[in-house]
Amino acid sequence: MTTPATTTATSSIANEIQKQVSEKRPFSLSRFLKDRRFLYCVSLTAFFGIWKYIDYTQVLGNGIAAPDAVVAQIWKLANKTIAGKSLWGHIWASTYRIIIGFSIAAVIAVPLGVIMALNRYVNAIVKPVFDLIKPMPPFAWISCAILWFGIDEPSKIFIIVVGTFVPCLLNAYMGIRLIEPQLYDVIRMLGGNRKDEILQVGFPAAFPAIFAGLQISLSCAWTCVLSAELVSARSGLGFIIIQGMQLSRPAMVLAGMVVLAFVAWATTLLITGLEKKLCPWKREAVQM
Amino acid sequence: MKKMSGKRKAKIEVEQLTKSFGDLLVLNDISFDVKEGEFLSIVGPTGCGKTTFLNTLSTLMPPTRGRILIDGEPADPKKHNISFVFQEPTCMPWRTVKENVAYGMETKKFPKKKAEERLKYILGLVGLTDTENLYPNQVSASMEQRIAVARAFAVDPDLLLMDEPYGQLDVKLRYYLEDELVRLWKALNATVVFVTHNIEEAVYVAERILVLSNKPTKIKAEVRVDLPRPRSLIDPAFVEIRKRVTELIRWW
Amino acid sequence: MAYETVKVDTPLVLRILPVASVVAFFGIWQGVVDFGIVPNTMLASPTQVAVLFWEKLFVADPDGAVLSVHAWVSIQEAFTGFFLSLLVGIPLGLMMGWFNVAEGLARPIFELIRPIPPVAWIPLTIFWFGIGIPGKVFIIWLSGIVPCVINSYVGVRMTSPTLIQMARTYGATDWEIFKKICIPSALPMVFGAMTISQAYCWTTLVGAEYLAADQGLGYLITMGRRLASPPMVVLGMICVGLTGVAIGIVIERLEKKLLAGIRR
Amino acid sequence: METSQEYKIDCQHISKTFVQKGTQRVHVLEDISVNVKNNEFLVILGPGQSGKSTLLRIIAGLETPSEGNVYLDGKEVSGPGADRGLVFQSYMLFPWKTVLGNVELGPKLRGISKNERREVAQHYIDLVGLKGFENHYPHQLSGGMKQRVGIARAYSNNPELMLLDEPFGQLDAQTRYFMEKETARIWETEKRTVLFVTNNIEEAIFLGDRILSLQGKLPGRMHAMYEVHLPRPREHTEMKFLELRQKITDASELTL
Repeated sequence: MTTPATTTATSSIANEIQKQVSEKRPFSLSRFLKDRRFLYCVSLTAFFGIWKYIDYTQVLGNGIAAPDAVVAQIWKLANKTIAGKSLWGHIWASTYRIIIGFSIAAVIAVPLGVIMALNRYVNAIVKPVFDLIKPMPPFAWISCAILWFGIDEPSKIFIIVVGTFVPCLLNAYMGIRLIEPQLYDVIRMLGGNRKDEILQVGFPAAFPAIFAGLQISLSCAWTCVLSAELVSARSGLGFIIIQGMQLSRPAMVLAGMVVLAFVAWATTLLITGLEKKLCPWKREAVQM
Repeated sequence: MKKMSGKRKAKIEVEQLTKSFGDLLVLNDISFDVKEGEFLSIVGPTGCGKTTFLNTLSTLMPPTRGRILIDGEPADPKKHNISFVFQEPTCMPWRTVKENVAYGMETKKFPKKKAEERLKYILGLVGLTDTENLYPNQVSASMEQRIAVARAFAVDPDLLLMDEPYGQLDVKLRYYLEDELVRLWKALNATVVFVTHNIEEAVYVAERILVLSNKPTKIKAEVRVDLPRPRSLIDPAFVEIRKRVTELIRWW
Repeated sequence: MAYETVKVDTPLVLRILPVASVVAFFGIWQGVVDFGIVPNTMLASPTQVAVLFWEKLFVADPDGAVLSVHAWVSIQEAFTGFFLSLLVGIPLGLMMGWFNVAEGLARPIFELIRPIPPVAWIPLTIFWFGIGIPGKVFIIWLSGIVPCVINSYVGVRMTSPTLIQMARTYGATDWEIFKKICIPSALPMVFGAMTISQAYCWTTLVGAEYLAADQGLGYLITMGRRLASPPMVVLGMICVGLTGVAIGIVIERLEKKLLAGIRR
Repeated sequence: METSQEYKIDCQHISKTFVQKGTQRVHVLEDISVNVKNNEFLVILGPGQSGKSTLLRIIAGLETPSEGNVYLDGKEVSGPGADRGLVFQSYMLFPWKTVLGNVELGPKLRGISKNERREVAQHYIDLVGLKGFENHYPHQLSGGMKQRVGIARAYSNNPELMLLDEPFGQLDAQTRYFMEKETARIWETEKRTVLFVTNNIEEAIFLGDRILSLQGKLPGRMHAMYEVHLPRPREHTEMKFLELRQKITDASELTL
C-alpha cells in the first residue's frame, strides 16, 4: 500500500490530514459504494466473471480455460507427477535455479558496484565494458548459454546470473553515489578516516538502494528462469507451461502461470520482510 | 477610506468551534469574530493546535462542532472567496509567475477581462511586473512567497488566511515583506487572519491579536494594538505590547 | 563577477583508462578465439562477426531475411506495443493515482497480473493469435504497461499536498485539481516511465521472438544457435544491443524535449 | 608568515573560488581576515548566499581556501579533525543510528572504550535535555530535538572549537528562541570557542560576543564588525538589544 513520503518537518497543513481519514463517520450509501474493500470485491468479481464468460462463449476458441478449470488443474498437478516430478518438485526446480543464480550475481555484482562507486579508477576500467554488455537483454544470452553449457542446469543458472547482474550492480553503484556528501563530512569532522567513511556511511546509507536492486533483480530472475525453461527444460514451472502448450491444454498453461505468479509474489514478500527487519530506520516512500 | 471606529460590521463569525480526533480534543469551543477589513493576528505557543485551527477555519476540515459564518452564511469555498497563504511557498513550477498569480481567479471563474485587469493591477502593486514571465525556480524563495500572497489577494478574498508565510526568511527581508503586506491590505481593503509563532511579527502587522492556549486550544486573551503606522520596533509602547503577549504564551 | 563559465579537464589517466579497457576487451576476445583457447564452435571472434555483419546486409540466406528486414520487423513490433502501452498505461495510472474508484476497480486486477512475467503469456498468445505480429505486440504491451501505470500513479501520489490544499481553498473541484495540479506535476515521472517502459518492451520482444517468430533480431539469434553458427549468435546479440541503445537515445531525447516544454 | 599565538583562530586574507557542476566558476569569498580569541563566541552574520557557510567549512578544514591561510592555535589548518566540532544546518544525523549511536560516534571513531564513550555520550545527551530519548531513531524526533542531537554529537568529541552552521535555520520562531537560550546555557557550562553562522540578526545579538557581518552578494566580503556589550543572560526585548538590532538592520542591505 502507499504511504506519503515523509518530508522535512514543517508543520505543514498536510500533516494532519492523515488523521482525518481514520475518523469514524456515519454510514451512507455513497460512502459504502466508494469503499476500497467494496470496490476490490466488485473488481475481482468482474474479472473472474468476464474470464468465465469468455470461456463460456468460446470467443477465443479453445485458447482459454475457465477459472474453475484452472483451479482443478492445479489440484490435479499437485496430486500427480509430470516428467517424474510433482508440482512441488517443479516449483523447487525453478526456485533452486533462482537461488543459485541470484546468489552468484549478488555476491559478485554488489561488491563490484560498491567498489566502482568508491574508486574512480576501477570505475574507468569496468564501466565501459559494463556499458557494452548492459544493453543486451538477458534472453539474448540464451543461445550463447546453450552453445557454451548445453541445455542442462548451468546454462539456466548462467542466464539468471546475466539477467540479475545488471540491476544489482547499477543499484549498488547508484546507492553509493547518491549519498549526501555532507554525511561524509560528519565523519571527517569527528576524526574518522577514509575507512570510517566507507564503513560508517557508505554501506549503511546504500543499504536501501542495494535492497531495491535485489528486489528488481528478483523479478528479473523470475523472467529469466522462465524464458530459459520455456526454451529448453525438463523441469520447472516454465516446463509445465510449455507442456501445456504442446499438449494444447490451456488449463495447464494457466495453472502454470498462476502458480508462478504466486511463488514470485511470495519471494518478493520475503525480500521486503527481510529489508524491514534489517533497516528499521528506513522511511517509506510513495510506491505501488 | 477605512473608518477605524469600532462600529465595523462583523465579516466572519466563528461560533463554538470544536474539533477532536477520536478522543483527542484539539480545539475547544473557540468563538470570535473578525470585522470587515480587519487585520487580525493569532499567536500561540509551539504545539498548540495551530494547524488544525487553520484547517477548520479554511473549511478544509469539517469541525466536530460549531460553525463558521461569512456574511451570516455558513462558509463554503465554492461560494465564498477564502484564500490561504501557506507556510512553504506553493507555486506551481510549470506556470510562470503571471500564470501562478492568475490561478486563483481562473479557478474562481472571474470574467476574462476583469481577471486580466486585476492581474495587471496586483502584479504592479506587488512589484512583480518585471518578473511576470519567469518560472518559479528562476526566482528566490522570498519572491515565491510574494507570488503566493499576490495570488491570494487577487481573488478579492472575503477571508485571507495566512500561515506564518515569512517564517524562514532573513529579518530585513521579513520587515520589508510585512510592510508590503500591510500596504496591500490597506489598498485592497481585505479581511486578514494572520497566524504566526513570531510575536513581534504579530504585533507589527495586526490591529488585534488573539492569543491561543496550549492543547486543547482555547482563546486565552485578546490584545488590541492601537499603534499608528508605520510602527517602530523600538517604540516603548510597541515593546510593551510585545512583552505582554510574550508573557502570555512563554514556554521557553 | 561572481559567476563565470570555465572548462575543467579530467585527468589524463581517467581519459585513457576507459579506452584502454574497451580495446583490451576486444583484444582478449579476439585472442581467445584466434589462439583456440575457446573452441570456434562456442564463440566467434569480433572480426568474424564484422565479416558476417557485412554479408548479412545483402544476403538473405540462411535465415530468410537480410539484417535490415530483421531489425525493421523488431522495431515495428516493439514500437506498436510500446505506444499502445503508453496509450493505456498512462491515463490508467494517472486516474488510479487520484480517483479512489479508479484505483479500487483497477488495482486488484493489476496486482494479479503484475507478478506474471510477460514471457509467460507467450504460449497463451500462440493459442490466441498464432505466431504473427499481434501476439508479440500483445506481450510487449503487457510488459510495457506495468512501468507506465506505476510511474504515473506514483507521480500523481507525489504531488505536493500543499499545492492540492491550495487549490481546494480556492474551491477547485476534484476534476480541476486532477487536471491542473496533479497531471502537470506527475509529468516528469510519466516521461521517466517512457524510458523504463521502452527498455522493458525491447527486452520482452527478444524473448517473444525466440519462441514464436519467423523474422526479427531475436529470431536471428535462435537461428544462429540452430545452425550452430556462433558468429550469427553474436551478431544477433550485438544488433539487439545496438538497436536497443539507439531506441533508448531517441526516447531520451524526446523525453528531454517534452520536459523542457513544461519546466524550464 | 607570522601569526600570533594569542588567537584561537586566525584567518588571513581568505578567498575562495569554486567550480560548480564542472563548468561554472563561482567566486564565493574575497579577502576575509578575522580572528577569534579563546572562549569567544563569534557570530558570522550574512544573508542567504553570502559565502558564510563556505567560510565556516574552510575553518573546519572541509574546504581549502584558494588564497590565504587559516591558523588554529598558530598552526596552519590542513584538513578536518576531531579538535573541531561541526553542527550542520540540515542536522545530518545518521538515520540508521539511534540518538545514542549518533552521539557516541566521535569517541568510537577515536577508539575509546565502550563504557567510557557511553558515559561521555550520556553526559551530553543529558546536557542537551534528551534524557529518555537515547534509543529513538532520528526520524522519530522533531526538528529542534534533532538539532540537539547534532550539538551533543559535536560536543561528545570534546573539541576545542565549536562550529555551528545556521543550526536553527529550519525551526519556528519560538523553538528557535528556546534553542538559542539552550545554546547560551550550554556554552556557559561548557566554555568553548564558538563560531556561529546565521542569517538572523536577533540570534546573532542574543548569542555573540562579536558579530562579523558579511556583504549580501557573492563574493562575500567583510562588511562590518560589531561588538556586543550586553550582559548575559540577554533578553530579546531590552532596549539596548533592540537598538543594536536596528543599527545592524539599517546597515545591512536588502536582497529580495
